[in-house]
Amino acid sequence: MYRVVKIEEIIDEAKDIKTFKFRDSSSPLPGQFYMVWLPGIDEFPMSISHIGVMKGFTVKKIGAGTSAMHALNPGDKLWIRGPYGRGFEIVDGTALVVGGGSGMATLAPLIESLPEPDVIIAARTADELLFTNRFKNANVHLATDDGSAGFKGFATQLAAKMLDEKKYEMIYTCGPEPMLLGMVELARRYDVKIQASLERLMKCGIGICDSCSINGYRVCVDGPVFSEELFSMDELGRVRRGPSGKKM
Amino acid sequence: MYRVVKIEEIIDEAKDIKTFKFRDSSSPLPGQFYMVWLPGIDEFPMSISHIGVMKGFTVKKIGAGTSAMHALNPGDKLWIRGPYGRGFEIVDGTALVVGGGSGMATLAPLIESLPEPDVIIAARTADELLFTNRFKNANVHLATDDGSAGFKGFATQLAAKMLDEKKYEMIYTCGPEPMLLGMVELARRYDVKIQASLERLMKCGIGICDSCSINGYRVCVDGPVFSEELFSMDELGRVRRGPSGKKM
Amino acid sequence: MLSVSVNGIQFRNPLILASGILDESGATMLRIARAGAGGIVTKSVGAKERAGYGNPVVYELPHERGIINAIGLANPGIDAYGEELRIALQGGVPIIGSVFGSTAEEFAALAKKMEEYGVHAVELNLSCPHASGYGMEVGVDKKLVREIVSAVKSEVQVPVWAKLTPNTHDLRGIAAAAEDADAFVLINTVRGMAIDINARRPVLSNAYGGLSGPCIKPVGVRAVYEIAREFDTPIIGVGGITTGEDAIEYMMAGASAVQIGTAILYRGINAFREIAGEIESWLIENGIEKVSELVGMAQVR
Amino acid sequence: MLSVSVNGIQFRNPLILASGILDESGATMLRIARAGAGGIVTKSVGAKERAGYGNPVVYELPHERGIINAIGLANPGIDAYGEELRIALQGGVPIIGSVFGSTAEEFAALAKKMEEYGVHAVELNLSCPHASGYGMEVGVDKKLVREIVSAVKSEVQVPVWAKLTPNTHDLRGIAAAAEDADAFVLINTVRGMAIDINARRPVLSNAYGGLSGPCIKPVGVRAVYEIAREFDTPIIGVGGITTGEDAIEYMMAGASAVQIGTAILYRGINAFREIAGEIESWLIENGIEKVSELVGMAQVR
Ligand SMILES: Cc1cc2nc3c(=O)[nH]c(=O)nc-3n(C[C@H](O)[C@H](O)[C@H](O)COP(=O)(O)OP(=O)(O)OC[C@H]3O[C@@H](n4cnc5c(N)ncnc54)[C@H](O)[C@@H]3O)c2cc1C
Ligand SMILES: Cc1cc2nc3c(=O)[nH]c(=O)nc-3n(C[C@H](O)[C@H](O)[C@H](O)COP(=O)(O)OP(=O)(O)OC[C@H]3O[C@@H](n4cnc5c(N)ncnc54)[C@H](O)[C@@H]3O)c2cc1C
Ligand SMILES: Cc1cc2nc3c(=O)[nH]c(=O)nc-3n(C[C@H](O)[C@H](O)[C@H](O)COP(=O)(O)O)c2cc1C
Ligand SMILES: Cc1cc2nc3c(=O)[nH]c(=O)nc-3n(C[C@H](O)[C@H](O)[C@H](O)COP(=O)(O)O)c2cc1C
Ligand code: FES
Ligand code: FES
Repeated sequence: MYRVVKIEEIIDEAKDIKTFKFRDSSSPLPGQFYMVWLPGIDEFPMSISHIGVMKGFTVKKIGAGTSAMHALNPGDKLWIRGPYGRGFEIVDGTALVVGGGSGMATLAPLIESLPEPDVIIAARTADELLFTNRFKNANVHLATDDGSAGFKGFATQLAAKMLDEKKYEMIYTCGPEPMLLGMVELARRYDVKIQASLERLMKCGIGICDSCSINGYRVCVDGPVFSEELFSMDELGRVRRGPSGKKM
Repeated sequence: MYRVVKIEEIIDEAKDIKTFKFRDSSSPLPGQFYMVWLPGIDEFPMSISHIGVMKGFTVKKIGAGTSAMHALNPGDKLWIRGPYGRGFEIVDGTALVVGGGSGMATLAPLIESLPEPDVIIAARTADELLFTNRFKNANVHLATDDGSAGFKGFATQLAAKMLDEKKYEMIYTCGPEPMLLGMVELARRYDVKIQASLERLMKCGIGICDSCSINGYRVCVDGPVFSEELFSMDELGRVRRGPSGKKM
Repeated sequence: MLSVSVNGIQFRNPLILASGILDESGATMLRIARAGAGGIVTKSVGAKERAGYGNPVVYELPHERGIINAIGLANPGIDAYGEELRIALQGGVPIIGSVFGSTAEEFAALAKKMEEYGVHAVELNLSCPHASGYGMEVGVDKKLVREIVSAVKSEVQVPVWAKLTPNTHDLRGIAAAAEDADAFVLINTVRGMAIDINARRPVLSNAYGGLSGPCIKPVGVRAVYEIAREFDTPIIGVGGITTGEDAIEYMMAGASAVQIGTAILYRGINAFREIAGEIESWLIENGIEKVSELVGMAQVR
Repeated sequence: MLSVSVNGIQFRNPLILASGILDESGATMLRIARAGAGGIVTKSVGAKERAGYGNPVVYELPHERGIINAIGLANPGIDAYGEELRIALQGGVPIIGSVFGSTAEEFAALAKKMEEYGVHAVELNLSCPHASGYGMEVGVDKKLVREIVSAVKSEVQVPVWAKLTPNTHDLRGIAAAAEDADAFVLINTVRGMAIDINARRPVLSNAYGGLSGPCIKPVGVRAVYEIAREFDTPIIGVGGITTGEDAIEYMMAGASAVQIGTAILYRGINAFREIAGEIESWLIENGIEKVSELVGMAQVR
């Protein structure tokens, strides 16, 4: 059963990244996602990037599905089901939030729910940085691989520096798997708790098809946000499965 | 979906009539009925004769199904579904309740819900009279065709006498159809409102098979208690349908 | 806005009472017509009076999923049925006479009688899933189906509808065998059963029955979509239609009209009027002027 | 109390994971084994890697009625699957390797590979309702079914289970064609589809899919009851089992064990442990000592 929502506004956020605003009566938690169907084209998972009455998906153009979505206009419709999955668990104490690329879309409503988090917004280059001006309540640090804005280097390198300087209660992170793997290493090294939101190829979105699984955990239902489990996931950042289920 | 209830007590009420007591969490209204299934034997409709926590069916032995039920013992089980149908609507004012034969089973919980009704309990002969000692709140009059107890003659004859003497707000009745037809005539003649509970062959009990219909009304869903509709029912007391649906 | 025409018969709305539900007695059919049905299919009637199976004949699935029935083709026989039709026809909506038999001759004779009684079309029950010697036992024998349809066609002038079973792997083959029919009715019930574990036995006295209601909607929509792709014959969709959206779904799959049965259990006999209202609202919201524009709209070629 | 034996294979409880649900990767199967499943059937694996259909591949019916899926036999191919089985086998419960193909030789070769990988039995998918050239398209061709079963039987030592389709009017004939099998698995999904009326097109990218979950339980129970009356071959019941009572119903109809798929959507992977608990409670309340006493208990002769 899909709900049809109307796109009320489209915002250009960064290179190849747009936010689609719509109204919907569901009540997602930060870190949860929806399956978005474009009839006749494709269906794919999208994290909620704006919660509240006016909701939003922030979408990076990747392939056919997301390109078709980028071609939509206000007034066009989206078919959605969800919210699905386990979102972030908000815990008291100092928080370090590390987002890489479109991973910031997933983290944004979390950041707005935390009291005064330290946030790293990372991307390869300046024009791919997402939500640099969005957060009033956070200490935002930028990082780019090429140094075109903020810290020059990987998000993990900046994170290591900040972990050296301050004791954090929790790391929240979302982004490319190599970055996540790096953050899990840091969490282990600095003995900090961590929650990371993972992305895997999804077919059903409801926990029955096994296509999104990593080390026996279904990203769509057991995740997308994982915590303790991350330390034992030897497939993280190493093994992916294609649509056939074959390891790549 | 059937519920299984255990027979807690069996009471001999009159010739060929027994009450079966059981516990069940449903909340029937007076006049509603259940479908009672004896696995491997038959399923048939039964009015609720005792409401409250400890419920009861009061069953007259007629054919194979009711005979099998009469052969049961305390501790045996009944499979039931319901309550079904439209029960009696209790209205303020003086009430005349007329029950013939096992029709009293249907009327009993109604009588107990009325303030101080005049009640006629009728049967062919004394040992078929039902619930003669049950009602503390009612003015009970007996009638037997053979005069073996109370008024000698038909229930309708006694009712006519009482209607002559007193103005009633509502007649409630249940019993053989010729009697019901007679009561409807009386209601018309004395210009009194009437509610009558009908019995027809029932298959589904839930309003889809048409086997219980009388003049287009389904006894199982639109009834078994009818009021205004009675005056236009030209099949009442005249036409019955067998299991094939053929008029008899 | 809601009127449709099938084989030249005009229906004020596309919602027709399905065979076997509240259509044994003329008075009830009359009531359903007055309650807003666009048309009425009678109970399936045979050559002789038949009592059907003993109780229980119906099992209600929990959570409004549907019901399993094995009424067993109870019917008063064709001779007694004229009287019922005389009353039903007073409703002023098209009446389709459903018949069942086991030979082509039997079907033809029954159809002829129905035509004499004044029905607007006949429906051939080639699909009841729980009566031995009738229904789907007949309806999966392609040679016999061809004979029956052709015998009935040459016997009557009124349109002939063939009601087919979904309980087959060869629906197209069966539809092809029935290609002389003026319309296909899809679907009859899906063969199923229920066991009461406390009683340790099947619930229905006949053990097997036919599943109807919301549960079977995906099967019916599929059958309509599949057959609409391959045949130009009009299709009447049936199976699980409970809301206006369900009816629209069937029509978009390719149905020219629909039939409604089990929904009456959940919504009462006002189902027809309410569902018609739901369809109308949807059409208005979506700027569609005539319900017939929906027919086959969801077909992807 | 709950252990059962089918073809000499011991299962600690009669609840086996059905093919195609959470059984693509070895790690997930291992997790299901640890979550209490009595056994596990793998995803249906073919000779070559197959991506399956594009999204949407699953449509969830409202009110927990079930789902319609057209995954499209996505699988990594038999060569890559040994690695997954190596991990799955660590779970210590019997693993049944499901295979699909279009010829007897293909089935035999796949079954052989499965046996080499160490499975306890093989299951022949003769019943997937939405993959052209495979599944039920193969499984309704009685001659081919006979060839496949006999080719596989002469190729492997482990028991051979034949999974049959309910989408037929000739289940008995098909079962007879598969009579060399060591067990029948009944049923695969029921062919169905859903249309989104706002999108004005079928939801699944493949249009047609297979209906599973509570909706199809009456169809599965019927198939088991029907076949158990006519064959001595053990039966594995599957289709809509969501509670202990559902499992008991299937066993009373004649199933020696059952499989569970869609219930995981509603109850999570703890479904196995919970359902086992429900069966155990019922057995105790009803004074029955071994779950195997239920098999066929509701058969009325
Ligand atoms: C839980 C979850 C939440 C998500 N939230 C967001 C979000 O908020 N914003 C956003 O922009 N994206 C998000 N994504 C990713 C998004 O779903 C994919 O970008 C989208 O499916 C791509 O679809 P497509 O049809 O455009 O590309 P496709 O044609 O499907 O893919 C194009 C290429 O990208 C690869 N690819 C696709 N998806 C992934 C992936 N998840 N990981 C790695 N490679 C992939 C494919 O293998 C292919 O090579 C999320 C994914 C998940 C699982
Ligand atoms: C709404 C409703 C409530 C009822 N409540 C009660 C009740 O509280 N107590 C009670 O004792 N009975 C009640 N009955 C009647 C009861 O259902 C029948 O007596 C029972 O079905 C007979 O079943 P059997 O198998 O014993 O007889 P069968 O073998 O079914 O029938 C034996 C003979 O009686 C005839 N018969 C059966 N039922 C009826 C009937 N309803 N009217 C006329 N003839 C009939 C049959 O045609 C047959 O000739 C009620 C019926 C209805 C419709
Ligand atoms: C109680 C009952 C009796 C039925 N009797 C008949 C019948 O006599 N002839 C027939 O063709 N179909 C019969 N059917 C099938 C319906 O006409 C219809 O095809 C089926 O119920 C699916 O529609 P639904 O889900 O709207 O009920 C019967 C169905 C039910 C529920
Ligand atoms: C998503 C999904 C994928 C399936 N894939 C397969 C498969 O590959 N092979 C197979 O034999 N059956 C497959 N099935 C059918 C199931 O094994 C099972 O027969 C059916 O779902 C009915 O059981 P259930 O109602 O418990 O799910 C699949 C079912 C689902 C829901
Ligand atoms: S997407 Fe199917 S199990 Fe997660
Ligand atoms: S008993 Fe079936 S309609 Fe009343």
